[in-house]
Amino acid sequence: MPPSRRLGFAGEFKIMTSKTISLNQLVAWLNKFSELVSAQCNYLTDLDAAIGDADHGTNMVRGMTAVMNAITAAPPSTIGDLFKVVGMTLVSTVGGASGPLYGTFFLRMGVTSGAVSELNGAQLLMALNAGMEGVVARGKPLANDKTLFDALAPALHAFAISLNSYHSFSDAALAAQMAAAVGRDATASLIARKGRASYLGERSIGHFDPGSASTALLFEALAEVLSGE
Amino acid sequence: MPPSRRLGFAGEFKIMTSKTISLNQLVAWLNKFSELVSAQCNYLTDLDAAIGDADHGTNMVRGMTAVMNAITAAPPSTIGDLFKVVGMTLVSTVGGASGPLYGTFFLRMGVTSGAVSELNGAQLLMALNAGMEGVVARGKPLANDKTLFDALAPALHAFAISLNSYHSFSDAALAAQMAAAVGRDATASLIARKGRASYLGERSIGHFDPGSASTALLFEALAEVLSGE
Amino acid sequence: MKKLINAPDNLVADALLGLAEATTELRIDHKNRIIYRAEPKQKGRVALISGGGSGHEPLHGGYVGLGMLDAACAGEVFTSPTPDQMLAATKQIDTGAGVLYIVKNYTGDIMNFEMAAELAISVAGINVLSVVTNDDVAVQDSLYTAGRRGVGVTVLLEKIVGAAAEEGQDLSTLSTLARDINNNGRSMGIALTSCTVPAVGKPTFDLPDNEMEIGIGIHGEPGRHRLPLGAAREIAEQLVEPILADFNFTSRPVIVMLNGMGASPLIELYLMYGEVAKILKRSGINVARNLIGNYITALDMAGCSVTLLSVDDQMIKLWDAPVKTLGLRWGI
Amino acid sequence: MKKLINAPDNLVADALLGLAEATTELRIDHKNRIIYRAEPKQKGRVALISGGGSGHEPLHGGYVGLGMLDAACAGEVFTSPTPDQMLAATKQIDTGAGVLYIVKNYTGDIMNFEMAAELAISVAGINVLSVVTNDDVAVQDSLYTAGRRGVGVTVLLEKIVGAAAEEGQDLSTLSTLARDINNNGRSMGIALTSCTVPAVGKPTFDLPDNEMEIGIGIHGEPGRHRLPLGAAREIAEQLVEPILADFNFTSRPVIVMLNGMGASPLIELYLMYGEVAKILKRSGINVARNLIGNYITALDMAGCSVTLLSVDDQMIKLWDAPVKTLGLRWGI
Ligand SMILES: Nc1ncnc2c1ncn2[C@@H]1O[C@H](COP(=O)(O)OP(=O)(O)O)[C@@H](O)[C@H]1O
Ligand SMILES: Nc1ncnc2c1ncn2[C@@H]1O[C@H](COP(=O)(O)OP(=O)(O)O)[C@@H](O)[C@H]1O
Ligand SMILES: [Mg+2]
Ligand SMILES: [Mg+2]
Ligand SMILES: [Mg+2]
Ligand SMILES: [Mg+2]
Repeated sequence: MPPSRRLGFAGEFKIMTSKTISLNQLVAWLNKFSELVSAQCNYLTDLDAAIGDADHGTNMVRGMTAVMNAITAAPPSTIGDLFKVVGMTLVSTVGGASGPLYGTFFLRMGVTSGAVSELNGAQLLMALNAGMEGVVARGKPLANDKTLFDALAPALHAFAISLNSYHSFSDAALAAQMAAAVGRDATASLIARKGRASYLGERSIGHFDPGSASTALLFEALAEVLSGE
Repeated sequence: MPPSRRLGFAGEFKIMTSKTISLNQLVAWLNKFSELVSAQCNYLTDLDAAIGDADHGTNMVRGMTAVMNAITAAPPSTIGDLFKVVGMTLVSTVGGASGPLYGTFFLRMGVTSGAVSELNGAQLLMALNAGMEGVVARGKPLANDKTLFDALAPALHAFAISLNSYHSFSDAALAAQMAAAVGRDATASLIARKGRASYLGERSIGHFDPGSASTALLFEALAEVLSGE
Repeated sequence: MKKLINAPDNLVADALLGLAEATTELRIDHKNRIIYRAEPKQKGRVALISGGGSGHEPLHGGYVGLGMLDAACAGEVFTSPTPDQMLAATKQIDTGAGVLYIVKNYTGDIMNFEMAAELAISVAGINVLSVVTNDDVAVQDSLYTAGRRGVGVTVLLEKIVGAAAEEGQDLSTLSTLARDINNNGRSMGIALTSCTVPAVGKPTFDLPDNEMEIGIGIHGEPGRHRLPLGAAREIAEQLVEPILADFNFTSRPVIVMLNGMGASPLIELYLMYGEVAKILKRSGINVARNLIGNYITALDMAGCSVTLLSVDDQMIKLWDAPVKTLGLRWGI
Repeated sequence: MKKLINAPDNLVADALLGLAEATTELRIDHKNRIIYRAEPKQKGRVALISGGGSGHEPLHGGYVGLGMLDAACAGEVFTSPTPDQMLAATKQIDTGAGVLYIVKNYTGDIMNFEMAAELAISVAGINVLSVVTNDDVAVQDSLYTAGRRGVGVTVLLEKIVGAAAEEGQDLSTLSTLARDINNNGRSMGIALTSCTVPAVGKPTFDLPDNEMEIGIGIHGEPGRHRLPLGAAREIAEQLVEPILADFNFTSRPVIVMLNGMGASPLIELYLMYGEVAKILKRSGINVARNLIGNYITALDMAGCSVTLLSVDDQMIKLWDAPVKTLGLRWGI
């Protein structure tokens, strides 16, 4: 497995740094993500029922509802704070595998973003990559282990390549959304090697990984919020 | 409640004493009864499921199978012994309400019959009456309590009246069979006042009493074995 | 029907084989289906026998042991054992001080224990007294019915009277204590599903997905009526209110049993206990002790029952006394 | 879905309220969903924390008390608790001698306990070691999977290591003992029905009336394969054979647990124990102790599991030591 596949895009950043994404847009992203997991809670849980323990939807909804409550009650003033609150809230309210994974993802994004109120393309990509490195540190997923990493890694890869080709945020997010969806779909033919689904061995084949499906929603939310940027 | 209803026919016996029923015929009766409860096990249990605990069929089959095994293994040489073995076997193998009731019924029949190898009509009737008195002593059923007594009492009453009118064994048994069946059917409209069904109060209405149904089979068996006598 | 059994007809025999393997503290007469203490009670102490249909485990076999029963007679599923069994057990365990029969109020149990007692007294010359439990408030008590069913109080009675027997109290004192306990206890149960009697192979009653059966006993008998399936707090009302309407539990402390019917998981029983405790608190009832779990069951029925027993200091002391059985154990 | 609950989302909170009412020997932090001993362990003794998703009752809350755990963290149904909970519990109960985490091998549990341990060590300066149980032979153990699930051995480990902690053994000795126990234990389970996760409202998997699922865990995960519903003696083979194929249990005595999954009545568990005992006897395995009942469950799943633990004299001694929890009690 080439390193670039493992950690998204690890090449040099030649992408435009003029256009930025604001704190408010990032809040809108999280809000959209929260809406999507709520709307698709049963779908996520049904995927988990097939090869896991039937709680991925409720886990994500519980977490993202808490996140939105937290940042509504005390709106963070920097992007670093925003992502740290998101990460800490997910860690504290989700539990299971997805709590530490999504939690660490956002915590690392927060640390990398720092006390700023906007991120340019390069900065956003670096934050996302740091988040993914956190996921890898926590869960040790490899490509094709049939986990959320199989949606996350291609999404970041596509996002990076697109931004790197001087595409718009909007186009890059769309590329990421599509790559995540393709990655999610590709999990169906895999044997799970991490998480609960791995207990099933061959019987896990033919089912989508629930975490990859929620990750696809994360990039669907990003694409929606950035559309037109 | 008139005493004649309570204890069957208590009048004077003017009936013919010339014709008799043999030990072998009584064994055939028991054998037929055993066949009938086996064939109708589910029916009896279903009746018990509706207003009791769903075991009357299995109870009666267990008991009568043990009875037939016992009298086949060591054929009793007198009618008294036959009925005592039947009663003791039922008491020892059935349990529940029907064990002591049917058990006492046959034990008392055995004591009353004595060490004989045949019974005339008057003797058979006396034995049956003694059996019913045993049931009354054990379970204290009153008429219309919705128990097996509601089939037993009219059956004995009809048997006595028929024999008393110089009818044949065959006709008398047929009368008893019909009276038992009518008694059983009449239990459907009663509120149970004895046994498990009494817990249901009004909800017991509309269901046949399972014990009255097995008692109806007892007289069906008698009528079948005596047909032509 | 999905059960961990070999064949319906062998369920009781096979379960007794398992019980025999489970512990060296019990001795099982497989032929007569009697469960004894491996180490009999010391001479001169009154012995306690109970029994009944199988399917209520751990009742009664799981309550044989130090501080509770001396013997339990197992009938077929939901069918009273036969007089032969009780008679054999009586002869085996009497140490000369007499035997107390603990009988749940069902026509079959009453008649079979009665026949056994007649034979024990007349044929074997053993001093036998019987106490009948009839604590189920779901059943109308009247001269014109078989009366109330014996349910949860049976467990509490076996514990308390068992401890008193261990202390050396005599037969008539024990029988008075037992009657006193029965008079001061009340129970009520509900079912979410019917049980399935193995020999029948299908549920005893059909209960739609959105209904519960109120006032069930422990034999899959239909209850007194049906209600739409309620929240736990409503179910708790349905259980506790009829009990409080029937007996005044405010004057003395109570022992509460929140009993599962066999297929309700412990997490639900904990939760139900919380709801019941709330009602008791609000009603000014002081809970001295409690039991939460599957203590008197109805095969694979989902549901629960509540038993309240009004107790005095003496009963609490006996309750706290050491007990060592498969079903209840503490202090030893 | 027929359950004794108020609302699916309140199940865990409400069950903890019930648990709080059930006994004065536990203290419950409802906000953090932590169950503590009311009377903390004496100073200088290592404290034991476990926890996991709810729905396995009495695991883990029912094993808090003298001779077993010091605290249990309850997650949502089938969802690992969060690091905050473990961290709060760790700070609360450490007496200076350090804390041992007992973690079942699930990715979620591993990661959440790991985060808690990182924080406890770095932020609170508390000495924490973790032991992971992974005894489920139904799961293939390989570098390319999450490894075997932690199931029944967890109960036996909490008992034995709990007793050792009570004796005053130090953290590293306890963690070695715990690892030793885990290495010497194996489990296998089957389901007759799926459980229903309350928030989902329908069974996790469909299982036809004539089939059973072999190799299930405790979360309603589908097992490894299905077979036609068998007789108890065949089910016992399905449970015991894979265990014996995986580990040699003939060299030392064993502790056997015949565990119900939540909705299987005790009479069936007694029966299954008899079948399992037969196979063990035939295989030359010497049973030193046993447990039969619902000890580590999967909500309302019908089915059972078998756990074998190969023990030495020291472990048996610790097993026999007094324990006073809701789920296990003896010697006190
Ligand atoms: N080691 C791992 N690395 C990365 N992702 C993982 C790992 N283990 C599990 N996951 C992801 O977590 C998802 C399951 O999340 P969830 O159902 O919420 O937690 P749990 O499995 O504890 O019930 C899986 O679908 C998978 O995508
Ligand atoms: N007190 C009684 N007197 C006469 N018959 C009775 C009495 N109680 C019950 N029965 C009869 O017994 C039958 C039930 O028998 P069975 O189902 O075998 O025993 P159980 O009720 O113990 O399960 C009832 O249908 C009824 O006819
Ligand atoms: Mg899950
Ligand atoms: Mg019956
Ligand atoms: Mg019965
Ligand atoms: Mg989970």
